[in-house]
Amino acid sequence: MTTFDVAAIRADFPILGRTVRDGRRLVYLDSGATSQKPFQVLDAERDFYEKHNAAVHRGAHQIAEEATDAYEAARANIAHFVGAQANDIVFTKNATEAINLVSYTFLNATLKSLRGKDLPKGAQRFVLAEGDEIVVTEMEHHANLVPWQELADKTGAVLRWIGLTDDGRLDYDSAKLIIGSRTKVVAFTHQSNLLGTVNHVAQLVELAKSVNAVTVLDACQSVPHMAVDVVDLGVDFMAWSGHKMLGPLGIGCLWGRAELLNAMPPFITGGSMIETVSMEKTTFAAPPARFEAGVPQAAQVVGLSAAVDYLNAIGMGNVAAHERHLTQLAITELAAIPGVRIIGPTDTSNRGSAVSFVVDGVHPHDVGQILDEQGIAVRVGHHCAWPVCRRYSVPATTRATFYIYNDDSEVHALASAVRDAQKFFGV
Amino acid sequence: MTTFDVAAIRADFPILGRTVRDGRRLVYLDSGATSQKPFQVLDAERDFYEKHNAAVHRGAHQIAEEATDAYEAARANIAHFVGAQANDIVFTKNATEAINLVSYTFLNATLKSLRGKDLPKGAQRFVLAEGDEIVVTEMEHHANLVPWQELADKTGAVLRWIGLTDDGRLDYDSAKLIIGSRTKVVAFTHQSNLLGTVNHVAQLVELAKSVNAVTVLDACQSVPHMAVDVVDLGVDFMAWSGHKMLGPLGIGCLWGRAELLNAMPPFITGGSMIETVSMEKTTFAAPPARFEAGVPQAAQVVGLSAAVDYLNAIGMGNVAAHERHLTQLAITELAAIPGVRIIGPTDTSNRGSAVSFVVDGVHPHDVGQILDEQGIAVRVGHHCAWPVCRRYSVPATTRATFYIYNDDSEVHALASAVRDAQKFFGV
Amino acid sequence: MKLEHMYQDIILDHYKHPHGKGLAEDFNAEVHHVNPTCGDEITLRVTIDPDDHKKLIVSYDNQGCSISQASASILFDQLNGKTFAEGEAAVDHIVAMLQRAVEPDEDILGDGIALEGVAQYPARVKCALLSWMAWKDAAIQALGTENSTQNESN
Amino acid sequence: MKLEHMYQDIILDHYKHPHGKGLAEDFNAEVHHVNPTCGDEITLRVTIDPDDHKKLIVSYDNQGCSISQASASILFDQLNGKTFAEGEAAVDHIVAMLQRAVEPDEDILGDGIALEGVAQYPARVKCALLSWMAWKDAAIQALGTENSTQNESN
Ligand SMILES: Cc1ncc(COP(=O)(O)O)c(C=O)c1O
Ligand SMILES: Cc1ncc(COP(=O)(O)O)c(C=O)c1O
Repeated sequence: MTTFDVAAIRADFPILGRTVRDGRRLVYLDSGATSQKPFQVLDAERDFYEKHNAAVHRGAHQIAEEATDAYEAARANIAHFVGAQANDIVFTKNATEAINLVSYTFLNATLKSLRGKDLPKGAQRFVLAEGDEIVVTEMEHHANLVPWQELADKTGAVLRWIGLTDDGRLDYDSAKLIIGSRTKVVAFTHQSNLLGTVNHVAQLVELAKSVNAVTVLDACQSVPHMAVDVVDLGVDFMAWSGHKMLGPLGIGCLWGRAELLNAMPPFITGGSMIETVSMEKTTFAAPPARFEAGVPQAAQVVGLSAAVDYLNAIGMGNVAAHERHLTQLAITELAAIPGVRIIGPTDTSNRGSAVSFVVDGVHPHDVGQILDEQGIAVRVGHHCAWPVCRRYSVPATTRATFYIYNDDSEVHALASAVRDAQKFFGV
Repeated sequence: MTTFDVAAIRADFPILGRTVRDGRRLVYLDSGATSQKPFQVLDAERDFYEKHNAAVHRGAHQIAEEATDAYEAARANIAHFVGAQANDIVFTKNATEAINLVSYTFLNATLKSLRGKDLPKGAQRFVLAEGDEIVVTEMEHHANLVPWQELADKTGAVLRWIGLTDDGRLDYDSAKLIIGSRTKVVAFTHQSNLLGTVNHVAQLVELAKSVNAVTVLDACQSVPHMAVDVVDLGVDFMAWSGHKMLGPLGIGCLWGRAELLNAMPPFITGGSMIETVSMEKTTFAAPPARFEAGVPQAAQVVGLSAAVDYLNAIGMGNVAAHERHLTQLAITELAAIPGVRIIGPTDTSNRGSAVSFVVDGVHPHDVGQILDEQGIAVRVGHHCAWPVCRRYSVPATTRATFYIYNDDSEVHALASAVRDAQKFFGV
Repeated sequence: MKLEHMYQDIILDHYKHPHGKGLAEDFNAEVHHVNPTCGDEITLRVTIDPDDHKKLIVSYDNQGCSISQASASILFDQLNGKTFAEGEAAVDHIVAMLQRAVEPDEDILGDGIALEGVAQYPARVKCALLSWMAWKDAAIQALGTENSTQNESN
Repeated sequence: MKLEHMYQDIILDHYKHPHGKGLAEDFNAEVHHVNPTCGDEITLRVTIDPDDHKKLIVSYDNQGCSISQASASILFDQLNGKTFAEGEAAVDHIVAMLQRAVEPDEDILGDGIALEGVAQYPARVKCALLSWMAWKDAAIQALGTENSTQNESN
């Protein structure tokens, strides 16, 4: 990896210069929860506020024009990053809202259709009947599970799910049995945030297409870590968060196929998403405006665009290769410790950089505490994927996740601290 | 106003140092759309990212602890600003989402109740029957109108509204006829963003209470401009946006009465709002977490808290007095121009600083353009309150809004530029 | 000064004395377009010339700012009685001009070349294009009705 | 070192050899509390002592980290067989201790004073309090059932 200079990258991240717990160097292995931000992103956001701050799409004066231009140029840049057209990207506050936007589309289309209210052409695609099926997987983050449970609860649709194999993969055989003629939507993650597993998107898309079901991809853990092209993937919707890819908090993205976005009734309603309004009746703007009610998060969008520039400069292929290297190292070092078990695939093919593990005799919370005392920030708990813990009969896991600013020494520190935890708890 | 030093305040706002349109000083009279940000707010946000950035409520390591503490301390500070308890404040991306959260509560409670699904105790309050009534006013921002139209469309409830008098006030006489035994919710604005009218909250609350209807106050244009105390107001819900009160974009607030928040099913669902999750069934956390799905906008919340500190240091009484002075001046100077008509109250009692007007023979868009050329940023159009334009038979208005960083010279500049517009268009 | 460049006398003249404003009774298609940010609106009708099916007759009514009104008046001058191909070429040209992608061509746009200054004010570009987009929408619909009528009569 | 202060031997000892773990068959109230961020959970039952209606018998089963498990074991030592007033005072005291609002009192908390070090780790305070909150919830419910039974038998 001649092109990959971790030290130079680290210098761009102010927080990595701080110490924790009485002067320890911060070893940040929690990018799966949220990434750190380079100064380029912080500068872009600040520059927007200091020079161009105005309500986007609501003003004709110069700074409103500038703010609107900055917002839309950022949209185009972010769209390009995932191989999309600008107008097919909708900004939300996070991936969670983006997924809810899709699940509520089904709810709203169903209710409006029942009452014979106006719906865009093609909205029938989103109308659910009692007994229609929603398919997810057992490895979903709560963000891609609970919205579908709720949709089922409110419409009489049935939630079904594709199970997992013992080695942490999707059970594709059972997927063929579960996705069927009543399936209206298949929602699944690109990469599991707990197991690290990268799913075979094409295979699920093919099954979904064969029954004309809508596909929703949770790309929270893929877009930040590998080159992603929505056209290649073939899904209908893709959701992800800016804060996990060096961008600011408070900004998420939904990409949707243009003809589907056009066919969708609105979700959150209010200003800037309308065409005409009277007390009696409102008509709605075209996408993406239709789904961006209220004054938008322009500064965050501009910041996310700077994050995209930052990642592009490194190259997503290099990002993925660097992470693969660290993941391999971490798996090797952790698996070598007696009493440590990895939850998730132990080979690095079709696998991302989330490495979850349990230590016999030491609860993950306690493992995390010992690591933290050494300045190593990992996440402990169920990682918002509680069903995965249940599936593998663990109450919780300790999880390390890697990103561009991590290096080999941090993996060594992790493994060494896990041994210390074993010593501390006498196991 | 000995305590009010506009020059000192202006020095805190980097953007006010810039020029527009070939070197003109920026005269920013569009704070009603979004306010500018002092460096104290920008510094607070940046400091969070540079020192404490982590996923709030999702980690046990030191920076996650710090991030969580910063987030919750900010919540307490913001709550205190409006006389509320911390746990009764829910963070959203903007006021629009906050209002939708309430309107979707009615939808979700109604649907779950119909299907006999689990609902929190007390949720019956939110269950609508065919023909139940939702009351709004004719002066609502689209954000407090369209969500209720949509709710009516999806539930069979009926939307009714309180009209306006010729002088830009609510027609309280008709309110008494409209709020009745079928009324389940009364949603109204504290201050009209187009007319400037400040409504008599107590009077509407009393009417709503007499029929046990839930009250929802849109406080977007009041919280930034005057001292607001939710307990005194007596409403059940209050929504506002951070970006109009010196805070960052991307952060809104919903305050709700504790017993109502407790009784509400969730709106957006996903991580961090759950209690337990299995594939079969999810239970939900207590408020406010129940309504904050996904990684929260901690940096924005911290920034908003700094904005609150900034406003507290000035004193909201002083803010209101300063604005009253500018509003009086603007109304006097504009009303003195032949061919200029103010849309909204012309006396400053129960009136905020939004001053809308039309110029005979010059379309508002053209007025705005001439003003912009002189560096004066105002908003033109229907201001997301289209029904108000219809009510007063104007296609649109030009609107100036004032805040703490505006001074008398800017009002003079406004009036003088309006005369120039008349000259330019030969009227 | 940029402002005078946008508000040329010829524009203000069209604004104050619009050409062809008023709706025809008969029409093949009617559209209603609005600019949601400012509320400008236009109702535009396209009638297929009974004597020459290739020609499209335009009528309209509108309200809005000087730019959107002047632009509609200019559109009337340029497109009334023209073919779809001619009109579409003009629409493409004005869009390109307002994106500063082509030099304005008076043969195609007539007085419309005076709208060039609008390109400096991105927020106003929508005003200038409102009527042209409406025309295109209506023209396509009108031709569609003709085709379906033909189909029906087949 | 702060960490050793939290993980005192006495805590680790309770963790490895918990007191009173296992659920009683009979009970007046059962609650199930979880810490949603990490998944720690406890099922706790409160039985009103048939011989002395003022005394509350505690039984529990749980899973979780050392702090939450040790804390439950300590709770058993301190509150099993105690009255509601005594138990509530202990709950108030441990909450206050973990907010650093009071000096720990061994008479009230017994081994629980060793949990003092948890106060330095805000994310762990919930672990330490999980069982105590569950006890309070269950105790109130148990007393409620007794009252309603009494009411019914009236
Ligand atoms: C009165 C009023 N209500 C609601 C809103 C919506 O606020 P936001 O766009 O921040 O959601 C605004 C401002 O746009 C407003 O002025
Ligand atoms: C796989 C996955 N899906 C969804 C989410 C939710 O993202 P957010 O909390 O930013 O909405 C996350 C991260 O929390 C995730 O890892």
